[in-house]
Amino acid sequence: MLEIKDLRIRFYTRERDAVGGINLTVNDGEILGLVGESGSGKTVTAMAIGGLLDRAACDVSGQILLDGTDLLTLDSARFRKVRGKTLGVVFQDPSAALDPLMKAGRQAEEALLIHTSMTKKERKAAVLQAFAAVELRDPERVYDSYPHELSGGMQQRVMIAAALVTDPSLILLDEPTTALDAGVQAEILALLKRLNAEKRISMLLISHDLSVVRRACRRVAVMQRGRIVEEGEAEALFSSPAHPYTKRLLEAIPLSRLRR
Amino acid sequence: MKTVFKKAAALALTLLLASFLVFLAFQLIDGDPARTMLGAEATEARVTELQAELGLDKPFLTRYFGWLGGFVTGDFGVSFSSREQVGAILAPKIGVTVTMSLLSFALIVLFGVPAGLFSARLRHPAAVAAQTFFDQLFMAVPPFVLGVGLSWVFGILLKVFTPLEFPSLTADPAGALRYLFFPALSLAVPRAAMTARMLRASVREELNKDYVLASMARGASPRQAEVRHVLKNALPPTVSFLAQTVAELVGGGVIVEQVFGVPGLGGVLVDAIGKRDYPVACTVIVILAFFVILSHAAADAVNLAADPRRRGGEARV
Amino acid sequence: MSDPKVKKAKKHNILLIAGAALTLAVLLFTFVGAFYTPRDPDAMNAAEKLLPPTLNHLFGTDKFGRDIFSRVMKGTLSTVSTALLTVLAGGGVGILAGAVTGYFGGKADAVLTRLGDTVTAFPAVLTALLVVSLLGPGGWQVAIALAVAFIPSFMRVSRVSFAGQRRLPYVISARLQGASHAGVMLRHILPNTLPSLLPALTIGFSNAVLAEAGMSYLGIGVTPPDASLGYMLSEAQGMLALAPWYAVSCGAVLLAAVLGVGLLGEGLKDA
Amino acid sequence: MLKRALAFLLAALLLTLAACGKHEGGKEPDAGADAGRAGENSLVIGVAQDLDESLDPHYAVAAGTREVMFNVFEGLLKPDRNGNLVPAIAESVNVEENGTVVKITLRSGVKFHNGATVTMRDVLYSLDRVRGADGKEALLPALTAIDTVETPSDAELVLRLAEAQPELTSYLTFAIIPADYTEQATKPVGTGPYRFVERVVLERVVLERFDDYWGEKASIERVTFRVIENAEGLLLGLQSGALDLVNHLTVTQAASVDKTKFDLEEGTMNLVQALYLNNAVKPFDDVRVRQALCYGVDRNEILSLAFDGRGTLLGSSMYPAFTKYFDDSLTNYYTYDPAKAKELLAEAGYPDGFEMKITVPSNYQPHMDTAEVLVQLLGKIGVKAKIEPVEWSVWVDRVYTKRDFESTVIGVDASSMTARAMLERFVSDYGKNFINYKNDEYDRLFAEAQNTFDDAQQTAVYKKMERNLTENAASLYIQDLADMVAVRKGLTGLRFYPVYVLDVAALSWDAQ
Repeated sequence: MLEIKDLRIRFYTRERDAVGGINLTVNDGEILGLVGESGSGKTVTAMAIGGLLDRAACDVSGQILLDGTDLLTLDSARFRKVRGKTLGVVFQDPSAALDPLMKAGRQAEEALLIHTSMTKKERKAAVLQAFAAVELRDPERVYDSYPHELSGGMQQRVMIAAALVTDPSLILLDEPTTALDAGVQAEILALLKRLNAEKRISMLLISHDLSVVRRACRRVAVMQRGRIVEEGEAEALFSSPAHPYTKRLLEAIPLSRLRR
Repeated sequence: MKTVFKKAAALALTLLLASFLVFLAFQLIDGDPARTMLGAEATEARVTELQAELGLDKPFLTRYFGWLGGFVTGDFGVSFSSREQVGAILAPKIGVTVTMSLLSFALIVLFGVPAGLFSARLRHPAAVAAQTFFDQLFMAVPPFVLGVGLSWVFGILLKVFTPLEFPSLTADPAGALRYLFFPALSLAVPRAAMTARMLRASVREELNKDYVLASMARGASPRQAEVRHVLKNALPPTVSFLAQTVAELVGGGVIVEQVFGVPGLGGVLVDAIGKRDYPVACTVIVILAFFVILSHAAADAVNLAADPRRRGGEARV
Repeated sequence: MSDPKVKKAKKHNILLIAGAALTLAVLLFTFVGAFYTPRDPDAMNAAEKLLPPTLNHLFGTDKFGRDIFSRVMKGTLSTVSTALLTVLAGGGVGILAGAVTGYFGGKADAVLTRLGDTVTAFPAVLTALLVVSLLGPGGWQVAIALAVAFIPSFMRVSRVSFAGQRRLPYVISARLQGASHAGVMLRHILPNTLPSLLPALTIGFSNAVLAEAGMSYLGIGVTPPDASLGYMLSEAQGMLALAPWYAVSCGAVLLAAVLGVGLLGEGLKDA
Repeated sequence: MLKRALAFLLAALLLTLAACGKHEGGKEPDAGADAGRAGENSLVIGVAQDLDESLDPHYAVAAGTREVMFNVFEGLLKPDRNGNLVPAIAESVNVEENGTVVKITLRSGVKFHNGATVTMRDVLYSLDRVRGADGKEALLPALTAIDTVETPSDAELVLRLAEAQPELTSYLTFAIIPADYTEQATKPVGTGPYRFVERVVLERVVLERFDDYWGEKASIERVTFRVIENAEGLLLGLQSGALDLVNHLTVTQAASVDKTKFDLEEGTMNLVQALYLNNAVKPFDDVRVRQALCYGVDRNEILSLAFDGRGTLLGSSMYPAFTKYFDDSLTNYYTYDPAKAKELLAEAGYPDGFEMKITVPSNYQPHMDTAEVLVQLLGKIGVKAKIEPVEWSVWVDRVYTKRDFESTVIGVDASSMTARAMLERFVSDYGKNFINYKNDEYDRLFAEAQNTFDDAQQTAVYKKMERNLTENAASLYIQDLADMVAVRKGLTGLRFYPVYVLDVAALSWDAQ
């Protein structure tokens, strides 16, 4: 369960607030979509939640409560306890987010290595199980192969598995499908929905692409220039958008992709 | 396997080309070995007699292939000036030069790599500027100037070693290493700074890559992320730079050997060139060339092994 | 706006300023030296041998009683001009060769790289001796010898950037519009490779100055009574006990020249 | 942040220093080295050039090799400190029948370094080898004057000459070596006070005291000649304790030697340094131009500028230490007179001077310094000179042999203790007349000298030849260079010879 209360973030090198006081809640087992054009502050928000902001370069105020604990008050050591354990993150470009010189299996294990005292065999078993969960065919071969030997889709599945493996209470997905081509995109979104349904893991899906959010999320929040302009059930929002900005975003989607 | 064979053939071809160019160079430079050896007073008859003895009267190509034939079979011929087997003259000297170069290389890695890693983490602009200033400062010091300074400070004042009294490598290895430390250091300092600079640039580049963020997102501390992921990715460009440095070390050593009176290949080369002692000069140059090319090949091999992408054959680059 | 933390980002290119200032100082020192020196650099004076620095001899005097300051001015001129010539010649040919091998690849690439390896394996000392004995001693002869020795390093840099640029879309589209190979290379690729070539040129200059100093140490290619920084440095080294200021002054100017250009190169790269 | 970086580097440096320090235990610091060598009764001498070619005494021509091997080889006669030839392997040498017969009696019981005793067979073997009687080319052409060689007994040798040769005895210093011993080149054997131990090319030559030496035994047991080809290295070696003695230092180098540890001895190099002019090349084919240069250059300026006033001026091709033939009246034949110099130049058609090139071997610093000063001094009479430094091998090839030069600064020394060695060179048809000096009167005088058997008369003719060279300004004769020798305190017995030798046998460490 994630609650964001009046989150405000300002970078020293720019006058305008990157995030101008937003409130957002991701209930247990829910997939919330956060949508907005680039520069709307959605990625900064994600970085703030993940604690990956360079605190020396900006002012942060407000609260980010994950299962009741305010992440902003944690010092880096205690925040590290959270990251990868109760909070998983999946990045946009899987090929860049994977260390080219390290086998996929060992990277997926990393969270377990840091947060648990599992033996190497136990970790491998857990990862293979996660690989199966994300529908990777032949998990053993994927475990032993290098990132460049896997397709884009498989790489993203490895990333998702890496986030899943420690049973986090929330997974943060920053544009998870943008770098993938259309066909694979659909598979990954379907996978996310199935994982959410089966494992009741709440997810915050961040994207600039309304059609992606529409297909995967039950509730959606629209962000513009650091503020949330509209929030509500996906269906209602897409059929009768209230805020003019949301209307414009909807018109921008080519009709063909709007079909369910 | 095919690539290794192709690499070896290329290496041999370059060595051949280098040796031919050296022989040609000596053909063009003034100064006649026989006359230089016999000194100004020698009579014409004596000079021509010696020229015949040394085979200098034979045409250029026969001499070249004669020497090459000998070289390939390990017989480096006889030195014009001291009538000793070239192999015998060079044997003790190669050891000294190789030891000095390796010691220098170790110092470069010992100073360069940690400095590079440490400075990569510096964020504060003033620190970054200072770091670059020190790099440039160390890079701007010519080895022979540093050499003179070191031999005065550590040789004359602190008496850590006795300049110009080089203990033989075989008889007193510890003393020899202590002596060689200083020429090695004067060669190493500018190159260590270059290595640090090169490594810092590539570490910084890798630090900005997403996979570091991904690793931290899994709970790794910046230090852990760096050790586990960044180092391996940042090394390849530095390794090929280090290989090129080994090549420069072998060449650069010539001058530093003079400053410290180290009986290495450098001294022999300069003397042989002065005396137009072709067999010695050509052999030394080919040996130096061999080290240079070997270090390049070694670098490629290391990079290839370290990078699965290229090893797999489907080179994405 | 004057928020302290914001200003921090501006200080970053202090390198550029320091580098430019130092290089400018050295260039000024050299440029003035070409026309005016406080004393006649070659005038000897038996009464004023090996004097420490004083007001009328800022850097003291050498073993012939000549004013070291004036000689360092002239010396810097010859060292800087040799280094510049080396970088222009070596750089020019090197970049061109690199461009050809990078752009066309194939046989030209193999041959030229092979040649490049051979030249690197060839000790610069011998090239210098060869050139000097064929063309006589002197500054520009040393420059040619050093240029030959420097070609491979420039070639490597330009080859990498040309090979990299060759496949980029903007090159292909230019070709499609009928631009000739040479046209594409000159108008399109070269300007794009400048950022990576510039540091190579500045490093090349610093290395050329250091190499010239090394050559003079071995007494190659220098014709007294005019002298280069390197020659004076090697001469000063012999009198370290008697006249340490001689080595210090030459060393300082040499350091300033190399450091200045080095910092400039770094500053430009980050700018 | 920055402080930590500096601290780190400093720590690393100290760490390595400490590592070096640890090794220190074994050898006490340098001061010990001095006492060490005196204690071990050994000596290390720094030499600027490696002994090149073979060490075979009959082939070795380079002065540096002769200087060192003087301690290993001896001839029938041997030069002493004053330049006289004293009996060595020969007990006595008598010239009879006005110079056409030389009777030599051998000293008995002289031992070679390999333990064998010197026999007449060895003497004859050595004699035939140098006079070319063994079919090969004569190594000492002067000895071809010997017609027949007789050995009335094992200890007596009689040389009969076709015609009188007063200077023949001075050539009897050629080394006597064991007959049929083939390894002289790499493992020389002689009869001298020191035995050859080992040689490492470009590093060192080691000699050891020969205890069965027939004459007065040497004092120091082991002598190492360390080859240090770079001038700065020699000074560093002295300062660091690596070397005990270095000779042929230039004046500037001598000035920077540490006076608390070393004494500075001054001798002469026994050579004629001059600005040698190629008489076959314009404008030096005109005697007035050559004389103008002699008038126009103040040689005292050269000494004061480049040599701290040391060195002895000379006026012709003879060095002062050779007192028998040196004519001091020629030294200042040309007094410094720039006006007369300009006048002569105008007369010769060069009112505003001319350009000239001075080719100099770059490895001889004294000659390079002299050339640099000459450029300055010649400038005062409108002569624009440029220096062309060349490597030694190029100088020997291009200047000395092919005579492709305008002017050069070099020192000419005598390979044997004879006036002929210094004067024959300028006879017009002599092979080594590198300055192309052509003067009929000079050639006539030389022929006359060869035919005068009376020593005093011959000396007078030689002196006329010297005057001829001076009057015709064959070259701009400058000086015999000062030979500065740095000797570590406690080492005594250094003696200067009028020939290019370093007598190590006379050296000894004071009682500590």
